[in-house]
Amino acid sequence: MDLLPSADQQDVVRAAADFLAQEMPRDRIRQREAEASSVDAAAWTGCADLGLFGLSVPEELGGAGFGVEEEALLFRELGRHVAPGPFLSTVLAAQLAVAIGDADLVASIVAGKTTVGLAALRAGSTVDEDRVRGDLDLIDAVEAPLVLLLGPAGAALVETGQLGAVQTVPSIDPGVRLATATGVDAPVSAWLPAATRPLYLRGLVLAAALLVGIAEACRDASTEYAKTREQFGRPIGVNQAVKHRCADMAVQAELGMAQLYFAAVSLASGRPDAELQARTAKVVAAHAATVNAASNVQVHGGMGYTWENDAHLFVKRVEVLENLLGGRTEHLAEIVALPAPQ
Amino acid sequence: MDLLPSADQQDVVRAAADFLAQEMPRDRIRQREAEASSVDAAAWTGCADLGLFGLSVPEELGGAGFGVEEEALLFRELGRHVAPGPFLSTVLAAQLAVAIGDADLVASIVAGKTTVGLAALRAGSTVDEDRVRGDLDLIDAVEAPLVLLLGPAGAALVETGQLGAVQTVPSIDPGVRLATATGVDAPVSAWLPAATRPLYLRGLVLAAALLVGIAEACRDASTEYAKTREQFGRPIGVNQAVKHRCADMAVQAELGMAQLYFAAVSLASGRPDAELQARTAKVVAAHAATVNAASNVQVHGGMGYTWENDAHLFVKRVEVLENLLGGRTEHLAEIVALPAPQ
Amino acid sequence: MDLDFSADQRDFRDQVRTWLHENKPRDERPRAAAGIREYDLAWQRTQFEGGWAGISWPTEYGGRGLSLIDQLIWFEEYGRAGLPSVDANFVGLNHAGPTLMTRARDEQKAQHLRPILAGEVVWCQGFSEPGAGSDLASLSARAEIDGDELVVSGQKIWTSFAHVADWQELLVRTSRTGSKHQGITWVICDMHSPGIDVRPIRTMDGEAEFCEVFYDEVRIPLSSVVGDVDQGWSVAMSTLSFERGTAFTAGQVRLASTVEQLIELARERTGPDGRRPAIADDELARRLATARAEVAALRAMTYVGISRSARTGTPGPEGSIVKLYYSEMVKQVARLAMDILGPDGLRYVSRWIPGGWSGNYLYSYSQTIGGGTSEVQRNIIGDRILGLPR
Amino acid sequence: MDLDFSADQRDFRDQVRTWLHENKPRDERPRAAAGIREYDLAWQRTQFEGGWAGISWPTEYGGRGLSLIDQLIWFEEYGRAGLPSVDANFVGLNHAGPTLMTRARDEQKAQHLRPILAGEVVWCQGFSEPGAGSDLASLSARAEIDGDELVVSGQKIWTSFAHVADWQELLVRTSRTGSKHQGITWVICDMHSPGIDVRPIRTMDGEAEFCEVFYDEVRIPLSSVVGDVDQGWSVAMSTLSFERGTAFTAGQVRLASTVEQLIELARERTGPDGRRPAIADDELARRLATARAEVAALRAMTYVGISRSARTGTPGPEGSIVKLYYSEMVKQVARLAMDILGPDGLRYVSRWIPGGWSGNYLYSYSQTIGGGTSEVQRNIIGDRILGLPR
Repeated sequence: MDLLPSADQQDVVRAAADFLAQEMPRDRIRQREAEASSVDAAAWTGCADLGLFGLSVPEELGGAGFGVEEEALLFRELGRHVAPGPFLSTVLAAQLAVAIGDADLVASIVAGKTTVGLAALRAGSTVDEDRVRGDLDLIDAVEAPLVLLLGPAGAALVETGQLGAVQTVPSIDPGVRLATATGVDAPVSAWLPAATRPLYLRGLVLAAALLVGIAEACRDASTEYAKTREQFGRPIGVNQAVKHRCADMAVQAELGMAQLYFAAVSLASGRPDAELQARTAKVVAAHAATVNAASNVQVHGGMGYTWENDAHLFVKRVEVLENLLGGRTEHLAEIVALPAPQ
Repeated sequence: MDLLPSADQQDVVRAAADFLAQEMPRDRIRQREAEASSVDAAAWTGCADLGLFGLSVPEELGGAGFGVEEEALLFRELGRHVAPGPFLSTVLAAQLAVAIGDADLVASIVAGKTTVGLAALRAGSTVDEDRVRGDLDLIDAVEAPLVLLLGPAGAALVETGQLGAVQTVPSIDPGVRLATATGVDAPVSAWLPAATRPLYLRGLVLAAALLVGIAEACRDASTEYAKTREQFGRPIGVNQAVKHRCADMAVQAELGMAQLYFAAVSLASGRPDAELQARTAKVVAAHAATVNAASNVQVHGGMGYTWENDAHLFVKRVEVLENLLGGRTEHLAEIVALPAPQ
Repeated sequence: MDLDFSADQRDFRDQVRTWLHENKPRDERPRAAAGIREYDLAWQRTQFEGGWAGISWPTEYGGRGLSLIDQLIWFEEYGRAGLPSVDANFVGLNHAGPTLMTRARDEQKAQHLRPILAGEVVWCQGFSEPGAGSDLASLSARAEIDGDELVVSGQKIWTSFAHVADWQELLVRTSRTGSKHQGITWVICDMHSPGIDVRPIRTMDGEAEFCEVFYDEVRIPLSSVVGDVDQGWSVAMSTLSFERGTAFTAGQVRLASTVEQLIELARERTGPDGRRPAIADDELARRLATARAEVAALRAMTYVGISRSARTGTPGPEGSIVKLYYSEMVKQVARLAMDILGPDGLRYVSRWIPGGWSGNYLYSYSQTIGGGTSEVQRNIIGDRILGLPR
Repeated sequence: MDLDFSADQRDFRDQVRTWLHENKPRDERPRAAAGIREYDLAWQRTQFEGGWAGISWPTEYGGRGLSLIDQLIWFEEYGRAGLPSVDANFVGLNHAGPTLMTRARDEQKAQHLRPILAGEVVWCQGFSEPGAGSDLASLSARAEIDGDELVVSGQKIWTSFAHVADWQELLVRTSRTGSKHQGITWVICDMHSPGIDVRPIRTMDGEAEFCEVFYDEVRIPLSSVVGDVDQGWSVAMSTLSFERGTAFTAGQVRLASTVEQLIELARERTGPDGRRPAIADDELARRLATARAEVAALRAMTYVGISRSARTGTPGPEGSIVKLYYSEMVKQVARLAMDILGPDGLRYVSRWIPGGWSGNYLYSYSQTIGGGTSEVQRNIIGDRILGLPR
């Protein structure tokens, strides 16, 4: 038992972290605010070149052959950088394509040629192996040829062109593009039953990873500011109002990180309580990120409220992720109903 | 409009406050821990001599003729001193006796000769103008000849001797005596329909007053300790961890106090939203007292955890009062269902 | 201890309600600052002409000369009528006006007070600087005395409506000797002076309500100093105490109405389980009930504050309790709205538009920062109300 | 990043489980301190004789010489078996023992370590004083050197099991020159020495677990000093870091089992509406689910801590994160139990008795105070983990 990432695992994401810092700085979100897509093609291709979309695709299909643990580490970095773009749905779609043996689709995703957006079913809408029907929320899907749907019975890929009239929606998050499709009645182009591979749980773990990255980045940003910003002739971090807030942020980040690792390993190793661990990871990480993002604004004071500061980017991305793949109340209802953790 | 107590109103309770400080110090609770009754007869008689039980009884019936506002100020003092004894039920019983015109009972209560305990109905138990049936929780009732019941249809007085076998129960609060009576089928000796006089709402306001007194006493105790207790060569109150905690206690106490006044006046003047104001007073005061009592333990550190310190007396009385006349969830359910405040 | 309004006061309330109903602006409020200026000034002018401006201001400055309780009544009716917050007139009515009344010379009062009430001018504030936020006294915008003028260079920040303002209450450093609280001067700055450069700051909610103001050798007559040169700190402190006075009354009434709207929303919308209405969810229902209870208690606290001020004649440090509680509560209510909306909260809707819950949520982050952070308020409560050691 | 236990470790777990099942104490634990002493020592002796004492202690002191992971396994199985907390043996096993192993001279180790494991002696702690709580270094119990003895006078407080202890880890002031951190000496005190007076302190929950200890010219051989005279502060700091190490593992497992009991309780009991089971209440269900999630994450955090310690070899300041979170969570869970019980929570039931939720609630107040208050832990996290300025 060693729950911390190994040196090898850390190496896997080091290049990605450097690339993100260089090519996808958070400021890019502000710059691209008015563009149809939140992420530019060059950066997306760069990610493909680094192998990010195939990190956990088997080597024989052109991937790097790692598992959900390494992918979780990657997504933590993506979270830290509030990286724009449909990483989550694209990476999950690659897993779907692997599972159903569609090597062409795998290759296209891994190469960064096929991007996959996310679609969420509104209440009363349905998806099965044949068709999706009803109203959908689309996340970073407008420019993507495919959308991924994670329904209770399984995961589906649907061609975006089949969704009919797609209405873009002003988004709270300048790094995420939203749209809706109403009255959809579209064919499913690929289907993976939930029982075959727990794609949804994998999605929860990766969403948790994004949230953990945000919780950590907020802790770091506040700590840095508390060390350097002076008021009353001393760094504001000497004040317990600030110091203890940063300490609480450290607790939340550590907690989210630990549970993320536990859930990733649980999923990879097929522990019987993997579902409980994955849902718990999402809930704990979302709480950590929510609290830390809000604290980070407050620690930065007036600066934290400006558009120019990154603090609001964290707040907004947390809001998007909290509502992705089920919110707090949904997961808590399952957590209390599931058998006790092992 | 002047929501603060007038100089006259403050005078009314000044003598009571002095008496309580002198004759009912909080330490008396510890001393009487093993006694059947939490309050000694001499102190109770002293309260009667001061006219505390008849504060809001009409002058022609031997009272002082004040209203619920002055009574609320008195109960705030009782709360501050964590005064033991069935003040709440006794004072409400006097109001009941006034309402039904039982001058003898009024006189006996005002004189401190008849003490009235409180009884609460367990789920499934009932009370009407004839009988009380089922299981009861008894609060400071064992030594009292009568118990007061506040049911949805009205308020009843029942002779304690009619309740059958009464089982004493170890109490979390050394200043409150608990007991249960099961399988009760007893005659009601006096009955006041709820519609006639809102005795229950009056009870809520007085319970809120007790809680506000506790919230204030905790704020004061913590502030005093923060000024005098030294660690690291300075009073602990210089640390924001302590100072800001005390500040939050001040906010809670002010909030509880303000709403108490508002509710007392609403009830006295028959405002149409009096029920909402009274329930709100109980909820807000209980929250203030809960938070402040817990903070007060923490500010006092190890000392706050000792039996010798008063901090635990506040914590325990808050627990009793929170569960008296309906707890938080019950009042919140009504508050959201009632029409909006005026 | 009473909630009785006198016959005159009840009468006054009726008149206010009637007048507001008949005279409130009917056209939609513009969103650009220039438009807001004209809109807010026009509405202030209407109030002035109707005899309703400055309820508690002395009649010699064009006010009504009425009591704090009448002003409470005005704020309550104003809030209940759903009228726009004072915004462009805020600094003039709640900061500069009261400060000038208590601290300025007669000719300054004569020049400035009536135009504020009459809706002729917009005032803005020049207190905060990038390096002087919570630690306001460390401000460094400097002013040299040159003949009968101050020559100001430096920068201010968080100035609402700076780009459309006529006047500014400006704090500058006129001396660097002594403690940092000394050597500060409170001066009236003409915003049309040469050398002033205003740049909007875009904020978290995407709006640009605030500005940075840059001063490059801006010349201000010494006759515009309020109080004495180097003695501006105490003037500034009284300005801030007015801010924490009754200015929250209208906001508190608006917050109460926001809570009622939320309860309505929770009755109409499906809750997080996708089946029942949101209000059937025990947790949401209790949070809504708690909000209703807290907003009721906040109003009681406002009444207590006014009762106290009416007795003592001045706003005390208890204003910090109201400010702290109010601003934390605004945040909680905004958060509750997002939790009721669920994924629908991801759609950005400006807070200026009905149903703008998501914009309001983002805006709510400013509440515990602006006007003195919650941390500063807790310090004030600890130090000045509880007397804790510093 | 793995949760795999090796074949040996899985084997070890099976053995632990079997042994605990077969050998755990069957008779009820007494509640008086003297009885607890005998009970806890007997149980420790049983473990020692079975070869299960001191899983990660070196074999030379009678331990098993196994890894931190084996120790984790032991704590987990111990907690799952619902066995009593170490209580009377706590200071010996978790404070004094590890401190002696790393800081004591050989003859001190030889004399003291094996008896701790063997269940022959009870240790207690003498660090805190009435005037030195969070500010431990300001302690004033003084010791004069007289020949080859220290002569100790003063007072200590919060000493568990002082009245039944054999030995005490005692901090005394041997010098008043220099900073307050200098001049402190860590010494082994024989609790049977003349001049020691122990008085129980009754606490909030009505129990008397802690004592005050008074020293009137108590003579202790200089050979009992651990480390050097005047150099005891760094020894004390290592003692406290052991306390914040893996010592919470068993407590965390117990907390997890408490949460499961509460979920069971909420399924059986009627909820606050008097109709549905408590678990049908959305708010209570979510609080229970949150507790389950948090206790799972707490365990993950424990695993991370052990993984980190296994790599670095020493417990780091991260122990403060676990201690802070754990103790705040114990309070929350105790509160949740009271909210599920409603009026039934007013009945006092000792925490030593099954269903003793109300006693447990009162006891929970000690958790964020003892072993370093939550405020102290936040200072440590801010200063030592985040490197914030002091």
